[in-house]
Amino acid sequence: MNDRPHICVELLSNPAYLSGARELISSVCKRLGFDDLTCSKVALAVDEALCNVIRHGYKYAEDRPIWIRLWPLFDAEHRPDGVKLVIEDEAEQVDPETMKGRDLDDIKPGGLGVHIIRDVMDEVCYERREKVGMRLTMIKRVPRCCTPMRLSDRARVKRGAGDCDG
Amino acid sequence: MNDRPHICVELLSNPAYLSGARELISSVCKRLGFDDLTCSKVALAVDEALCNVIRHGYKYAEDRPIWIRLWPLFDAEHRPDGVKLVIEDEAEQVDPETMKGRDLDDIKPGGLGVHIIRDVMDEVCYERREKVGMRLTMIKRVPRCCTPMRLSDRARVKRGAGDCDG
Amino acid sequence: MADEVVRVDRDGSDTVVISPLGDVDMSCSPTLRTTMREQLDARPRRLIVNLDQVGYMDSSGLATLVEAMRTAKRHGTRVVLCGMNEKVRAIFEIARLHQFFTIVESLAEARES
Amino acid sequence: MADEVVRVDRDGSDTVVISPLGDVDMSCSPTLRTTMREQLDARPRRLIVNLDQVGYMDSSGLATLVEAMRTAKRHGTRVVLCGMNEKVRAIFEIARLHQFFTIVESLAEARES
Ligand SMILES: Nc1ncnc2c1ncn2[C@@H]1O[C@H](COP(=O)(O)OP(=O)(O)O)[C@@H](O)[C@H]1O
Ligand SMILES: Nc1ncnc2c1ncn2[C@@H]1O[C@H](COP(=O)(O)OP(=O)(O)O)[C@@H](O)[C@H]1O
Repeated sequence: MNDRPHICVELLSNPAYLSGARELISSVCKRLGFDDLTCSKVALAVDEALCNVIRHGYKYAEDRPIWIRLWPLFDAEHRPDGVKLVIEDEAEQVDPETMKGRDLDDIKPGGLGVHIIRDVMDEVCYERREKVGMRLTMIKRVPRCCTPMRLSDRARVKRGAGDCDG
Repeated sequence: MNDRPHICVELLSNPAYLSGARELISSVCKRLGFDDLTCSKVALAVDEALCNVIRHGYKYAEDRPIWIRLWPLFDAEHRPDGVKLVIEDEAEQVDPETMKGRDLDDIKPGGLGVHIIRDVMDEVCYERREKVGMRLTMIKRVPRCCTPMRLSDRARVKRGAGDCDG
Repeated sequence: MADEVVRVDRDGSDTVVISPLGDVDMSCSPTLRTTMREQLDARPRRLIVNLDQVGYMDSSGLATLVEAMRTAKRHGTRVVLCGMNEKVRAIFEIARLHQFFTIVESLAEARES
Repeated sequence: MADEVVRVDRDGSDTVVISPLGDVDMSCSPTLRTTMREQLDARPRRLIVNLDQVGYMDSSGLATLVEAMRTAKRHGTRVVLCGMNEKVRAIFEIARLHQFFTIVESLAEARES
């Protein structure tokens, strides 16, 4: 049921396309019913992951492929309550154990990307792909009160203030 | 040189994902240096094309694939001066001649999508794909003064007001 | 809050103000359509469609407004659109519908119209 | 206009205000970095980074600010950040950098600081 991704993107490793990826992810999360701050945090995690692929994986080459796949997650009543994202590259493989992020007490530029990803998302898993490149799987679960049913319910009107259980 | 798309998206034919597609396209156009109104018009053309695939191609089925590919176009000095977009589906094939859009003097709901696409874009071509489905190819060229070099030039600062030839 | 798509306000006894809250595209225009129909059924003297929260509208939104406009004409309801941003206005112009509707700048103007 | 990414204003003889105009991500932070370096080279008494046009910042933007902060300390320049929106503030907090910087609400406050 969560097998087929709802959205797949293949983009070139050019920093010019980061904003497009962020806007896509954040709009989709918004339409799934997540609050604004959650949407922008998920977009931030994706942005950081793409930056790391461009920087560490492809050493700033701007013409290599990056893949993003997105699955909405649903609760028992088929209401969206989260999102799963997978980001893949075909760069050289590294030990997933090295994707740790640095100790935050040591303030210096850099070393923040992985920390941000782990902080923002609920589940984060780096692994080697079958042949070449790395795969990052991230899951964000969103509390019920922030996730009105937006994906399939297309004809609802409310008057006055909305509330959590609407 | 314009062979490989810079961005490919495969999304399900669910209207919930239209806003994500629009935001992606419009952000990319903005980063290519196009003015805000051009960006939103190109996003509008993509939105209308996707709506038509969902409505006429897939008869509102929400789980069928739609593909969007994007190529930036460049002038002789390798400055972005346009964008090419291809939208494909695997719905039943129709005669490309029927994609005409209605006469605007007859005001009624519907019949506007194709008209908007043709109005907004500079080149529009509908064709049958090799085996199944339709392909829509659209090109928008953007006047030089609206297209500062944004894709590759990553370290430029300006002070005071910008101008067309900057 | 996040799931409120269209707001309806009553302005005195004879005016209804309908305000779509966000983009009006194929995924939201069915809601707008239902709301407009319900409100028109009560045959108000005037229906104001306030678009100042609408950043984007596609042809499904236009179609919904055109349909409401026809119903309104039959019912003797006056329809006024207001609060359009530049992008929304552009699509009315592309569709050459800007002359078909009564369009004013602000909600205040719409109320005085 | 569309290609202006960072604006620099001089505020009296001893204050420089740097205002990134738009998202500060990996594609724009090199420009911000160059600008900050140039301005810090002139050793102003105070450098204000006005973020009120910044809708989004990622870790490359943070890194740029951290680097500038270190240079500023060596030069005896005071750095003040202002105009952060909720989302930008969130990333400072995620990175636990909100206490490392002097952050005030508005440009007016930054000028008085
Ligand atoms: N996509 C990736 N491919 C290869 N190595 C990576 C990738 N992402 C992260 N890393 C490794 O993890 C380390 C920590 O990354 P990060 O927290 O983003 O800090 P920084 O990028 O500033 O070094 C990097 O220095 C790098 O060695
Ligand atoms: N993707 C498509 N697949 C099949 N037929 C299409 C497609 N797009 C447009 N058409 C045809 O072109 C006609 C005009 O489309 P359009 O201008 O969008 O108006 P409307 O969708 O309101 O009918 C449609 O009625 C349909 O017959």
